[in-house]
Amino acid sequence: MSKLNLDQTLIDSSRNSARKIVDEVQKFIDLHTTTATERTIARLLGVDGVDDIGKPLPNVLVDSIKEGNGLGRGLAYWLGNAVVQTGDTPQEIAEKVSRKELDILRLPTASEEKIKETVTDMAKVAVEKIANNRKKREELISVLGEGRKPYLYVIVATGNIYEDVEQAKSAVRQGADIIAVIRTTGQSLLDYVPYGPTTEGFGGTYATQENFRIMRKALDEVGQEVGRYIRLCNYCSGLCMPEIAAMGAMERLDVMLNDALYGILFRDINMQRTLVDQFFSRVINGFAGIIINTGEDNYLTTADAVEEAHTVLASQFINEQFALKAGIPEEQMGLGHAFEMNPDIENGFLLELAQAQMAREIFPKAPLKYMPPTKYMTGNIFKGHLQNAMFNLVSIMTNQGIQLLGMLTEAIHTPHLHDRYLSLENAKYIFNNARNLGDEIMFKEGGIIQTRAQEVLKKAEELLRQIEREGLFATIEQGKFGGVKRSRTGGKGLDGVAKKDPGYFNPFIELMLGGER
Amino acid sequence: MSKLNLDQTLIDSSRNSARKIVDEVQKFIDLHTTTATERTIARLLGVDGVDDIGKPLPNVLVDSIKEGNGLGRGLAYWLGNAVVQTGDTPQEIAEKVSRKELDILRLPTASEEKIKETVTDMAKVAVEKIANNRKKREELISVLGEGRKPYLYVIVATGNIYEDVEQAKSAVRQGADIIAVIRTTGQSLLDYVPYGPTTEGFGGTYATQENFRIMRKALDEVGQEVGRYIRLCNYCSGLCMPEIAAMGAMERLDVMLNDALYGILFRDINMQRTLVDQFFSRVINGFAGIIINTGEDNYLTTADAVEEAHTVLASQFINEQFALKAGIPEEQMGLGHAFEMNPDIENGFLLELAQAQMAREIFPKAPLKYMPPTKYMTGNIFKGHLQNAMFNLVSIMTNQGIQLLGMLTEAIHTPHLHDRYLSLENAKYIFNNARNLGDEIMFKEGGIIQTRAQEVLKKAEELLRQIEREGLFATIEQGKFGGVKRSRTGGKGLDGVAKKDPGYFNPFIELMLGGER
Amino acid sequence: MKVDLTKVKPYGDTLNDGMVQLSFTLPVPYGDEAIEAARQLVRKMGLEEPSVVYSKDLVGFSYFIVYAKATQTVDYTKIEVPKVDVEVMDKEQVEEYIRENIKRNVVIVGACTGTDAHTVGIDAIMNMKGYAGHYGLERYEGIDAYNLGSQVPNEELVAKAIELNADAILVSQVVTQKDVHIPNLTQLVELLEAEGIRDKVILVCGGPRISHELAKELGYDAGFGAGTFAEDVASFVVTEMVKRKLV
Amino acid sequence: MKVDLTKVKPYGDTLNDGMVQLSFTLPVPYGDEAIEAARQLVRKMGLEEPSVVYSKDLVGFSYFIVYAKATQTVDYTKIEVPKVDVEVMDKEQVEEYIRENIKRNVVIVGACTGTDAHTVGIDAIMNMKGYAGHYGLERYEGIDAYNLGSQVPNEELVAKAIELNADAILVSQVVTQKDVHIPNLTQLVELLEAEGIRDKVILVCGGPRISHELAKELGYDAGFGAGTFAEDVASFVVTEMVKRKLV
Ligand code: B12
Ligand code: B12
Ligand SMILES: Cc1ncc(COP(=O)(O)O)c(C=O)c1O
Ligand SMILES: Cc1ncc(COP(=O)(O)O)c(C=O)c1O
Repeated sequence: MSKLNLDQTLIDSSRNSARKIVDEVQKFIDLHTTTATERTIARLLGVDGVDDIGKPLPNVLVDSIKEGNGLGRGLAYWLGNAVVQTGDTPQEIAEKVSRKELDILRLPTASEEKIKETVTDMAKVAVEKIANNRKKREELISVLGEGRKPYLYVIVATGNIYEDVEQAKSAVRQGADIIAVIRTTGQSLLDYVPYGPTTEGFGGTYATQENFRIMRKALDEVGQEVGRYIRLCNYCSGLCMPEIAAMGAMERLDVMLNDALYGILFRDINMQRTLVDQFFSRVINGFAGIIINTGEDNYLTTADAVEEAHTVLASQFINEQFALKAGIPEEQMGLGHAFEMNPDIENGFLLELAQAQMAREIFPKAPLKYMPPTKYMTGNIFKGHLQNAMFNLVSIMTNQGIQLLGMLTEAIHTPHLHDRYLSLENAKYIFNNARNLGDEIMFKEGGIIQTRAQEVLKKAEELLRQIEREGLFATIEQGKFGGVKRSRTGGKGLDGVAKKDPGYFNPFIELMLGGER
Repeated sequence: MSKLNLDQTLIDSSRNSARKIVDEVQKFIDLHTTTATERTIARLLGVDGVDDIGKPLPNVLVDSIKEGNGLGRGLAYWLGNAVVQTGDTPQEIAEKVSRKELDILRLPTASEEKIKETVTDMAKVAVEKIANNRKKREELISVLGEGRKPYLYVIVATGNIYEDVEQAKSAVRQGADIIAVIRTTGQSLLDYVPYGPTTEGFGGTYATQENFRIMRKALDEVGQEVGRYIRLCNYCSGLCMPEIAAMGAMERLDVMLNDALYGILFRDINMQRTLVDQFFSRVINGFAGIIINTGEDNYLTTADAVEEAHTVLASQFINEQFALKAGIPEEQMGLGHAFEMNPDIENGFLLELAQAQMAREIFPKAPLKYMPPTKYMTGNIFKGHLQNAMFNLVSIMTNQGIQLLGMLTEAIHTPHLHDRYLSLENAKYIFNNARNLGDEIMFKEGGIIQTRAQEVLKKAEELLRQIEREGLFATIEQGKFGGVKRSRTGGKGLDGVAKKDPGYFNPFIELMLGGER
Repeated sequence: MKVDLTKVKPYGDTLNDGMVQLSFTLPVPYGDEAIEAARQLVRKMGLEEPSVVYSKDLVGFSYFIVYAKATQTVDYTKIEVPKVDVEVMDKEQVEEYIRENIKRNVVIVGACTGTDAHTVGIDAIMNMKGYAGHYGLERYEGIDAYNLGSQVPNEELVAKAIELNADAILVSQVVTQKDVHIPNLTQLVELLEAEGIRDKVILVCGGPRISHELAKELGYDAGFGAGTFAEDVASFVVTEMVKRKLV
Repeated sequence: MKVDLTKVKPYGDTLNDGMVQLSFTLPVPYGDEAIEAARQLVRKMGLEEPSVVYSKDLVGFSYFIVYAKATQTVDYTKIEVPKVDVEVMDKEQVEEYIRENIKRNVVIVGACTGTDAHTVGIDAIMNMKGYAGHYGLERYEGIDAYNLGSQVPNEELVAKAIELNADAILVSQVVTQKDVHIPNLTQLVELLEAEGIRDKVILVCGGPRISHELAKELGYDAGFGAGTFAEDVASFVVTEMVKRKLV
């Protein structure tokens, strides 16, 4: 039952436009691959570690293929052939390549069939492992149980994985359901994934497979202690989007920040690169049962939350369609939005309520990810604590899925240990004290709340129809999202994009999606 | 339009019972006077100052009458006669009495008519002055304007009137509409009103006429500065209830804590004394245009807010009837209630909402006085700030009249200067950001909120019918309010109660109420 | 992350970063100078890198929220806290203890004294109903509990204790503004000494700002703070009676 | 109530009561000893009568909220704050100043440097739209403003400044975690010196944790913090150009 009296035909039309927009882009994606995509395949096939100057072996391998102009055929082909020819494991081959003992582009070539068969057999092992992780998660949840929705999500960001662990455990004991390890400033622009445990990040901790493992273990332990499955979250974005997805799938992460457009808009990553990368990353996330969190909230850190609310909704529709394309079910779509209005707006709370309820009604099965106030947070920690409380109230009134807890020190520093405690206390108090408020109230017909939601939907529908006409690339070039303009050939990472050759293959798409692309 | 679907017949029946309860008590009141009442008459007739041991002259005068067993005739008679006989002013007479130069019980007696005429002429001067204060207030409000409702009410409580002034001015500049000067611990049990400016109170500042004057002046000044009429509040309760009313009326106070039962329950003042005293105090407050604040909130500091909510409502009905008896219009009835539920209660917010909305609907014209959480406030100032925010939210959703702002340090100390600023900021944020939320929402038919309100009303109605049967005195003896039991002849101040003689008269009742009692 | 317990420092997000949050008002006009004054003050407290993250003009006064790094450390291994030294028994155990060791009813008189009218605390300890599910002393078999209520003058309390031949006196003090509780609590001890009965009673005080340490300083046998239950007090009183041979 | 401005102390509710609120976490297990450790720490800061009004077990860590009385005082009359020393003009006045005193277009290059991706601050100063109703430098007649955006390496910024023959360089730094901005800001000065153009440009930095004092220390001509508008920077740049004869 809609509380907002939304016009279903506008919703259908929006979704329809979004589907067409994404269909267009997918045609482009299907014709291309990227260095990151190929490195991901290497990782999934078992390549790990670094060479003697610390360069990750997946990079060594893919760079050597790229330099030899073999990228278009895909790593799976070259590595598969090398395995057939040498009888070595992918890891051994990568090590040999790194020691310059082997040039995999110059080996004799086996039949395509043989190569495919060999690679697919190896790929199945990886896929099996990921499927087992998914089962393991389901098992643990059924044994331990999990937090009530909205899940309480907090970040750790000390830069040191071992400090992160302490802080995460403390947060879980205070009630956290999801721990996100924020990445160090600038990692998203690295065109490789650092290796091993790390203790030196700025404003966040390096995302490495070892760090994933360390935190996963800690959360499993503390989850046992508190009798609740604790979800681990990281960032599947930047120049290594699909690689991180693979690492996360292998280490049983549960949630990934993963947006089709975020890298383009907020990290100035080339749009072709990001769009291709996001596809494979989402295929992996989807298969691994990982909830993705999209980044619409970020728009409102640069654009105005009242004026530009419809761009958030439009982007949610687009992210939804990209996700469906990559096999992500609605239940894993943590579509993002945020409580980012100027707190001085008269009746701003009503507008926020309208937006949150609208998202809830339009994406009924999605575990919506709701972001706290950040832009209008100040050094006034007392006022900030209140802004967070109002945010928590909107969430419980509109039944959000994942509550990214606001910290009262948002404008000052990444959270101190007790900031997290205070935030958890805030959310628990409001959620419990107003638990069924949403069930108890109706909104006035034609009132401020209903009118606002209807207007935002209408504008989003218009925007989507316009994008459908002009295409997604052109829309971004015009700065329609977050007020940020990006050109089709600008930004970082374009040199990592390649047209697929006719013989290109990526075994994981078929295995994970159950259908070739 | 009722949002709660309250049963109007229950409301009518409650009000009816309350009227009958109060009618019964009023019969008792009309037959009695008290030392405090007579001292009040002395003050209104112009007696002020202290003797050489610091005893206030109104006390000197009334004590001398009481010792001579003349109390039953009333001070007006004796003093009036003395004026007629000596030609002195009341003040001169009081001074002579204090110097033992005159025994006013032993003067020759003039005719009753002559005395009454003389006294009434003098009384008219006082009444005129009070009427002028009332006009002055109305003028200032019409020139300066006033804060939007709910009025923002904060306390000052340094013990030092000059520090109080600084803090009050600062609070007004941060947005306060009402400044209440809390009284020092224990003043309510003094059977006299201290004299002059004071700087040594504990947890509050002495209520003296000079302190009233000092603060009134400061608030008038700062009110000019901020362009808003600032209301001044004090405590019209304790053993000097009507005297303080008179002082407040003369110094243009605007709001007075003034409850028919508070002194009995929370200060163990004898019930006969308080009930007689409250009548005259209310006649004065009513005439002076002063908003009274009743003290139902206090019940919930000793009794449970969920279990005993109906006693709050029952008491509001009783206070309403006592107020009507004393000529106080609904627009001056700041009936009290409070946000005092344990914050850990699931859906506690819904219950608070129900209670506040119910009070609003049952007393539609009253500027309801809403009290903040106090009992469940702890040293956790961050959590406390949130509790206050939820309280503010209920208030703006239910259109309360006077918002007594909660302080985040409630459990620790009387407010620091910036505590008040933080509270004002809290209220202003919530009120503005959710300004019309109340207009926008309806409550579910038969939901938690409606059901709760209906239940509380039903229980209050039953209690009132029971009190009607048993009488108010007996009800208090049984501990039905706030869980506090008081006996009819126990407590402080009974020796100040006297039966009126046939010739008794109090000129002010007629002048202020427009009808003899 | 290995904590050196002999040199403990505040922890923000890194071991020994020393991070502390402060807030306060200075009675100076608002402006850059006021902000600098706040920083200087915090530096004088021995805190480094004071960062005024928020400041507000309170007109004639200036309010600040500051983060800074403490340089001081505390030796946690050397800390000893004076505690009420008694094994806390539950209601049944106290009753049994009285039956076995005292063999008569224990008389306890309690009050909230002076001008203090906060009864909820002393009621929580003494009344039948108790507090947070813990019954009060009135319900204890073997205890005769007399709760005199609030605003009881010390003289009246002492008179009542003598009249009832009390074994223990419980005093509650909640209002502590300007340390008003200190002279009031002190005067009670003096009165009891003057009456020559200080040694014959167990003298206990309590309230949200009362610590055992403070109570001892003031000449009480024990002090109880926030979150006390009847059994804490009862256990102390009955064990102390036996210890001091007041049975 | 007369404040002695040479001896200013925090004000709670009474002049010179010294009241300060603190909160912090200690990495010690929760309990009475932890609370005492908190009190001792606060005493070591020179604060008296520390009162732990709230404490919370964070399991292995303990959190405290404390009130205490500062004993230190600050001499407010002696405080001098380094300030950007310029009369702030509004947009029209700046434009007129350029016309009259510089007589050519002023070239300003800006960026958010290093790994810092926070563009909102530098955009607020430079972009057409500006911030809170104050137009940005791009809209100023007589100013050619080039905003390079975020995550700009210092090398690239310097190259661009040389290429455009910039009169002023504006740098924004928002991420200050672990003082990451200090080496980044320092390196830019070094690069400009190495290129021999440090004297030829007005070098300005800004960001929410930047003060003029810090900027001067690091070798900048000025630093701007929270709440800066384009006209503040523009006024400084154009007056400084004239002062340093860079017109
Ligand atoms: C309820 C209340 C009232 C009620 C009291 C009703 C009543 N019959 O008790 C009313 C509304 C009447 C009231 C009035 C005043 N109050 Co009052 N009140 C409170 C409040 C909200 C709660 C206190 C409470 O009931 N706590 C619950 C009980 C269970 O806790 P407790 O008292 O700490 O008791 C526990 C322990 O301390 C211990 N304990 C306590 N006593 C004893 C004794 C013994 C022997 C033992 C073993 C243990 C023990 O065991 C108890 C159970 O665990 C507090 C604020 C707060 N949230 O704390 C303010 C507060 C205590 N009040 C305060 C003040 C100033 C007043 C007034 C003086 C204000 C005024 N000037 O008018 C008045 C006057 C009262 C007077 N003459 O004393 C201040 C005190 C400030 C200070 N530190 O000095 C407070 C902190 C509020 C504030 N911020 O201003 N108050
Ligand atoms: C918006 C925002 C983002 C957006 C940025 C979008 C964008 N395009 O700018 C997004 C979401 C992308 C983001 C990401 C991150 N952020 Co951020 N972000 C913020 C936020 C919410 C607001 C900043 C803002 O826009 N303020 C508004 C502007 C107008 O104010 P301002 O920057 O202070 O600018 C004014 C003045 O300082 C001055 N000024 C600024 N620059 C200059 C330059 C000159 C020359 C002059 C004269 C003046 C001047 O004038 C401006 C106008 O008055 C703050 C929290 C907060 N509420 O402050 C966190 C915050 C700044 N972010 C933070 C962090 C850590 C990050 C991340 C590094 C987290 C991570 N590890 O992933 C990432 C990565 C970004 C990166 N690589 O740098 C931290 C920084 C902590 C610290 N002190 O180091 C903060 C404080 C949040 C937090 N508590 O963690 N962030
Ligand atoms: C979708 C998404 N990806 C990634 C990030 C993190 O940024 P970075 O790419 O710098 O790690 C965010 C920021 O919050 C985000 O919303
Ligand atoms: C109606 C009423 N009168 C008086 C008071 C103040 O108490 P006292 O009588 O101690 O001044 C209160 C307490 O809040 C009150 O509610």
